[in-house]
Amino acid sequence: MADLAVNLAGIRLRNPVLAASGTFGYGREYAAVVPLDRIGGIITKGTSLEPWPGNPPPRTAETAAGMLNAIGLENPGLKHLVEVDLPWLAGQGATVVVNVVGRTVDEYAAVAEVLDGQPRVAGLELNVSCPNVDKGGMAFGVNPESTYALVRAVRRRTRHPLLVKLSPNVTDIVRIAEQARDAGADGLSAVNTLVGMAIDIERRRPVLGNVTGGLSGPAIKPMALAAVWRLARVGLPILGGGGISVWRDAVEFLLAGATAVAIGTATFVRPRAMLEIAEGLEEYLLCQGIERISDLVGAANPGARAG
Amino acid sequence: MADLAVNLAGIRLRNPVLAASGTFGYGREYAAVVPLDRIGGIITKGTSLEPWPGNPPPRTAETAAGMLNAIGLENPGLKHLVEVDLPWLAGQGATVVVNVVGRTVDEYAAVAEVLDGQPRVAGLELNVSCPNVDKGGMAFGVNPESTYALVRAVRRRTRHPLLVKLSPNVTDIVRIAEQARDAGADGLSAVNTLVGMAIDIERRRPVLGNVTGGLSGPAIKPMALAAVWRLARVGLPILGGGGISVWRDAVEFLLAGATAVAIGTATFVRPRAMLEIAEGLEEYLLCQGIERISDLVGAANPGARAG
Amino acid sequence: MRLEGARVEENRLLAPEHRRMVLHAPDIATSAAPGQFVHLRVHDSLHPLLRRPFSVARRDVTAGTLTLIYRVVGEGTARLADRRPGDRMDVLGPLGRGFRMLPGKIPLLVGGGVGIAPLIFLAEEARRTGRQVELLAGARTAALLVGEEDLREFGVECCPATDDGSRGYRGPVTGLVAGRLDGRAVYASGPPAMLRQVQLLAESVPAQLCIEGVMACGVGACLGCSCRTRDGGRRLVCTDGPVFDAHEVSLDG
Amino acid sequence: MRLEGARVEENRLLAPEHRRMVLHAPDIATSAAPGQFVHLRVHDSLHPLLRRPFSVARRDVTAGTLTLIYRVVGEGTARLADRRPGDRMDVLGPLGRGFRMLPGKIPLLVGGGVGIAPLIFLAEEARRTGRQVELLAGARTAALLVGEEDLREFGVECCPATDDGSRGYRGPVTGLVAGRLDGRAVYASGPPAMLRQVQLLAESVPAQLCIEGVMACGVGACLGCSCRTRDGGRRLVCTDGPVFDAHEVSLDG
Ligand SMILES: Cc1cc2nc3c(=O)[nH]c(=O)nc-3n(C[C@H](O)[C@H](O)[C@H](O)COP(=O)(O)OP(=O)(O)OC[C@H]3O[C@@H](n4cnc5c(N)ncnc54)[C@H](O)[C@@H]3O)c2cc1C
Ligand SMILES: Cc1cc2nc3c(=O)[nH]c(=O)nc-3n(C[C@H](O)[C@H](O)[C@H](O)COP(=O)(O)OP(=O)(O)OC[C@H]3O[C@@H](n4cnc5c(N)ncnc54)[C@H](O)[C@@H]3O)c2cc1C
Ligand SMILES: Cc1cc2nc3c(=O)[nH]c(=O)nc-3n(C[C@H](O)[C@H](O)[C@H](O)COP(=O)(O)O)c2cc1C
Ligand SMILES: Cc1cc2nc3c(=O)[nH]c(=O)nc-3n(C[C@H](O)[C@H](O)[C@H](O)COP(=O)(O)O)c2cc1C
Ligand code: FES
Ligand code: FES
Repeated sequence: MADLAVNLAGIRLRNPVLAASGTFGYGREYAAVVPLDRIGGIITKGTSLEPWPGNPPPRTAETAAGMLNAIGLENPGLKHLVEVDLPWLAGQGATVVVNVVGRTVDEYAAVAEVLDGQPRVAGLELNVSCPNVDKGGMAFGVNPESTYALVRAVRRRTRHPLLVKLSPNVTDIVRIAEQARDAGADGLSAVNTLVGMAIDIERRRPVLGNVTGGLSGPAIKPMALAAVWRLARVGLPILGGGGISVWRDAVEFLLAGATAVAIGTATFVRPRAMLEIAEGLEEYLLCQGIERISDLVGAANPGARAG
Repeated sequence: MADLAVNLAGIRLRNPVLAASGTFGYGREYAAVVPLDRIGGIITKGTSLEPWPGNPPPRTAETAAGMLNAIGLENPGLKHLVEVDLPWLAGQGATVVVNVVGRTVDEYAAVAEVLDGQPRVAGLELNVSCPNVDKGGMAFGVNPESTYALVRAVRRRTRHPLLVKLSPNVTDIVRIAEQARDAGADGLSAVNTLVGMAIDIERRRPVLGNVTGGLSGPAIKPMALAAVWRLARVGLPILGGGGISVWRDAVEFLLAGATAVAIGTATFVRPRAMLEIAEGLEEYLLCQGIERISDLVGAANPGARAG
Repeated sequence: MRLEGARVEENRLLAPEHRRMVLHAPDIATSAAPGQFVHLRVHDSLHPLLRRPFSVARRDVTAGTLTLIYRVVGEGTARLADRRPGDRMDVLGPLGRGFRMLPGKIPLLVGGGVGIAPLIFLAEEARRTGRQVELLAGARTAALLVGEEDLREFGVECCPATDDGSRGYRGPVTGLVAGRLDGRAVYASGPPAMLRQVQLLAESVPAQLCIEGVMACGVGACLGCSCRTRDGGRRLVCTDGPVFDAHEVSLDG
Repeated sequence: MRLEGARVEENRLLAPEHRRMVLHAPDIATSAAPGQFVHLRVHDSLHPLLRRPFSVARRDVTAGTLTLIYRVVGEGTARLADRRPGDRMDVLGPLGRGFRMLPGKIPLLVGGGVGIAPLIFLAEEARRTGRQVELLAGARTAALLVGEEDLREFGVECCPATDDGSRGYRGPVTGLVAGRLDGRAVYASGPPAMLRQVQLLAESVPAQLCIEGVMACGVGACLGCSCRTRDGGRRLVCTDGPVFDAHEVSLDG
């Protein structure tokens, strides 16, 4: 048996395949076809202090090998997470990372603080990269200074392993990542969606209610992989993702320097994609005679620094 | 007959469909299947003062609904363009825009100066956005100050209509575009390729000789369209492109605010794509009872300013 | 909810651009209810990427089959039309909340175009439980009145309306609704314009609408298929619907 | 160079993973020469996106057909394998620079695997012009020695080599080359390792190699298929090749 277990920035995972935030609800939706104790972990939908209503419809649109979404971080709020979802997820044996969002530094910090007392949370993923909200989200993550300030504020309130989820919509992602590192992040999550749009030529208006949205799916894999490749030099462990669809894609991210991978859009296409990818990785290790999956991390990337 | 003619920043085009730089050689390669006097115009391969050798192979790789290229601006140099290609292109009745590259401001400016005396050139496209060379290219175009300095230097040496080709690999493309405008550009070309990569998991190394490359093709259309949408407020006419494959895609770019469109990767897939797109646009105008294609420009975009 | 590797048993042209597909998917067939849908991976390729939702038009528990009736409108349905008997297709379902048959009211089913699909299933279930059923079916032209063949199998005749008058009432099917509401409960499925009209006409009687929405996941995980309620709230088409009470849902989005 | 909407006339399995396709494309068939290739759009979809290059294995000017022999290795060739007689396919060709048959030398053709395809065309042309031809063909195992059927039609027997010894010489086909070079001109096509070996062995005689490269445009427009020459220069596989003089091209890239 090959060993698929990894330690991602202090989060122990039975395998390196996680459900990406916002694509797996709070685990219940797909539970009938994806046993939660068979995947590495689940990253919850972006969770804010109070419930958020999200953006007007239409919220998704298909594009070539990808999809746009502008959900706008609709979520039932922290209280619901703590009282309803976390207990249920614990009962399923799921490893839970909470994706945290806010409009202000204080809101982010408040969520982190409440979750700090929660043993059912394995780690936090700070979403500084959602392109679909006016305040918060990407507005923080495209600027080195505000990234630093936000990560620092959250770091002070939590002892949980802290991942910072980065936006690819920047000139220099490494610079943002370094700020996150210097402010105390334990790991990086790369990447969130790319800003894109579609226009309905019959109605002559944007397809999405929010005008622009975030592109995910196979179309963005080359950009996401290049981001992980560059981030490997920052020296923090990386949760890589963006367009991963089959196990071979996952291996590319590991070789580039990711310790684990997040799977989003592929789940919509093939609900069991995460299970298939974990199985594919295991078979690959066996075939190649590699004992531990962690031996692959950064193996193609001379610039990778041990995370 | 619907009127497809447009004036793009002072360049008169018989229709708004141009061959994107680097995807149509110098026109000869596809001439047997694409008559050069039937497309709006051809933008040449990036041309430098002296011949450039380009990057080591492999130089291209296919991805989901896209392709990576890292040609590295191989080109036979300005002299060859002037002595061999321009006369031939003139004989074909082609409208020619020269894509200009350099390692330094002086190199760019020198190319512009030589071409200034060339009546066979209809305009220049300043490539400040090639992701595949160490010096020049994108290194200029991701920085507002260096964009300004470069455009200004070139502007001084040329009376030709001057388009600046922008990189989507930036945090704020509008800011770069405003610098180009303030430095005297007549129009914007948006966008060049997105930085991406692929890894060969058998050999455990990047597929491309240059490690990273530029992604083009349908995969990038959402990002390119969002860039054009945002750039429409800058007030310069826009040559839009990135992932256009069929006439409906072209209409999306026009509605977002582009005056004309550039077609690249689609030509590799369907060599007659540009002709099909021009025909599709004409039929669309007829069906919709629109007299001039220019009436579509920005029609879906309340933020668009007349170029 | 199951994920089944279904076998295509039939995929034939019913009318121009309209096809009927029978899938062997016993688990889903057994558990499906009228108004529910399946989410299909039309092809094993990256294009089109996402699944496509289709109402269950019939099911046969004994044979373990599901029937879909679909219109070819784009890339996804074109690919679906290519599938041949014997091909395998990945089916997720049954999904969503279907029709709630109200006791004590005669069901009046109103279908527009291919929207008739879920009403066939509903009509069959109603007959099976010994109810009377009225079904009004609209289409652009007579040739596009699909589903009658199926309906006849269990003895339901539909009352047709065509835009061009080539069969039955000339005009929108909603033109047939007004005089028929008394003592009825309305169950409607069709294009948004038709549903809006039904919503207006049926203010005084119970009515349920099967609506469409753009879907990515189909299971409530992506929050993409959100629609508005009349009181300003939000519902998910895929899990709160696709069948909603007419007074609940807003159709102007 | 033409762009033809070709009709598939045949697409059958020759051996495990190996197929033979006949396309009706009269303009391209008429103008093709041995060693040239066609660039095919394997499917009308966005995936896979790019065309795929295949050597012309035979042509019939009278019937207006082209024959390809191909191995299914990935998504593109899998899609090609799906095409049925009667389907239309978009073909660009003929492309590239083919073999230059040298006068006064007996042609020694060396093929590895599916690389034999262009050599069949070359052998047929050689026979048509009354030349003697020797053809060495290598494969992993006997079942994968494709093309003999075609060769026999015009009376060429190949001398086989298999890695597992299941037919002919046991070992790489290049093991048959060494003793046969005298007075010969070598024309080789096959995997890179084989071509490198031929390059070494045939230093003293004229030799031409048909090489492969990753191609986007196939016509010299994208500069993507650049390969190195021994003197440090660059050539395009699609227009300067795919057939190069063995002493000119470097194969270590
Ligand atoms: C719950 C549910 C049940 C459905 N049941 C059926 C059914 O039983 N039979 C059936 O034929 N269809 C049904 N549909 C619609 C069907 O899912 C779409 O027609 C299909 O997804 C279109 O895919 P495509 O790739 O062919 O078209 P696309 O390429 O996605 O779109 C092509 C064109 O069709 C339009 N279009 C896309 N989706 C819809 C839609 N949902 N309604 C109307 N126009 C659309 C687009 O605007 C576009 O102009 C159902 C949809 C939902 C949400
Ligand atoms: C001038 C020329 C002539 C050719 N003639 C023939 C021919 O007559 N018959 C034939 O079967 N093939 C021929 N090929 C190779 C053929 O083009 C490729 O096998 C095909 O493009 C693979 O497409 P795919 O989508 O199936 O594989 P991909 O998904 O693109 O690749 C699948 C796997 O195959 C490998 N692969 C891809 N391309 C090649 C290649 N060119 N050579 C070897 N391995 C490759 C990849 O590395 C990958 O591991 C020729 C190539 C060129 C350049
Ligand atoms: C419908 C949808 C909703 C998403 N919601 C969130 C979110 O709430 N928080 C977040 O950090 N990322 C969110 N994402 C981004 C994904 O977590 C992931 O980073 C992105 O989709 C790229 O991965 P993929 O290509 O595998 O989908 C969302 C993506 C999609 C498609
Ligand atoms: C093979 C290749 C070579 C290219 N060379 C150049 C170049 O020399 N100069 C330039 O400005 N853009 C170059 N580009 C970018 C294209 O002009 C175009 O901006 C990009 O491909 C996006 O458009 P598309 O998706 O329609 O291909 C090149 C693109 C490709 C695919
Ligand atoms: S389609 Fe994903 S929530 Fe409804
Ligand atoms: S494949 Fe484009 S130049 Fe050869």
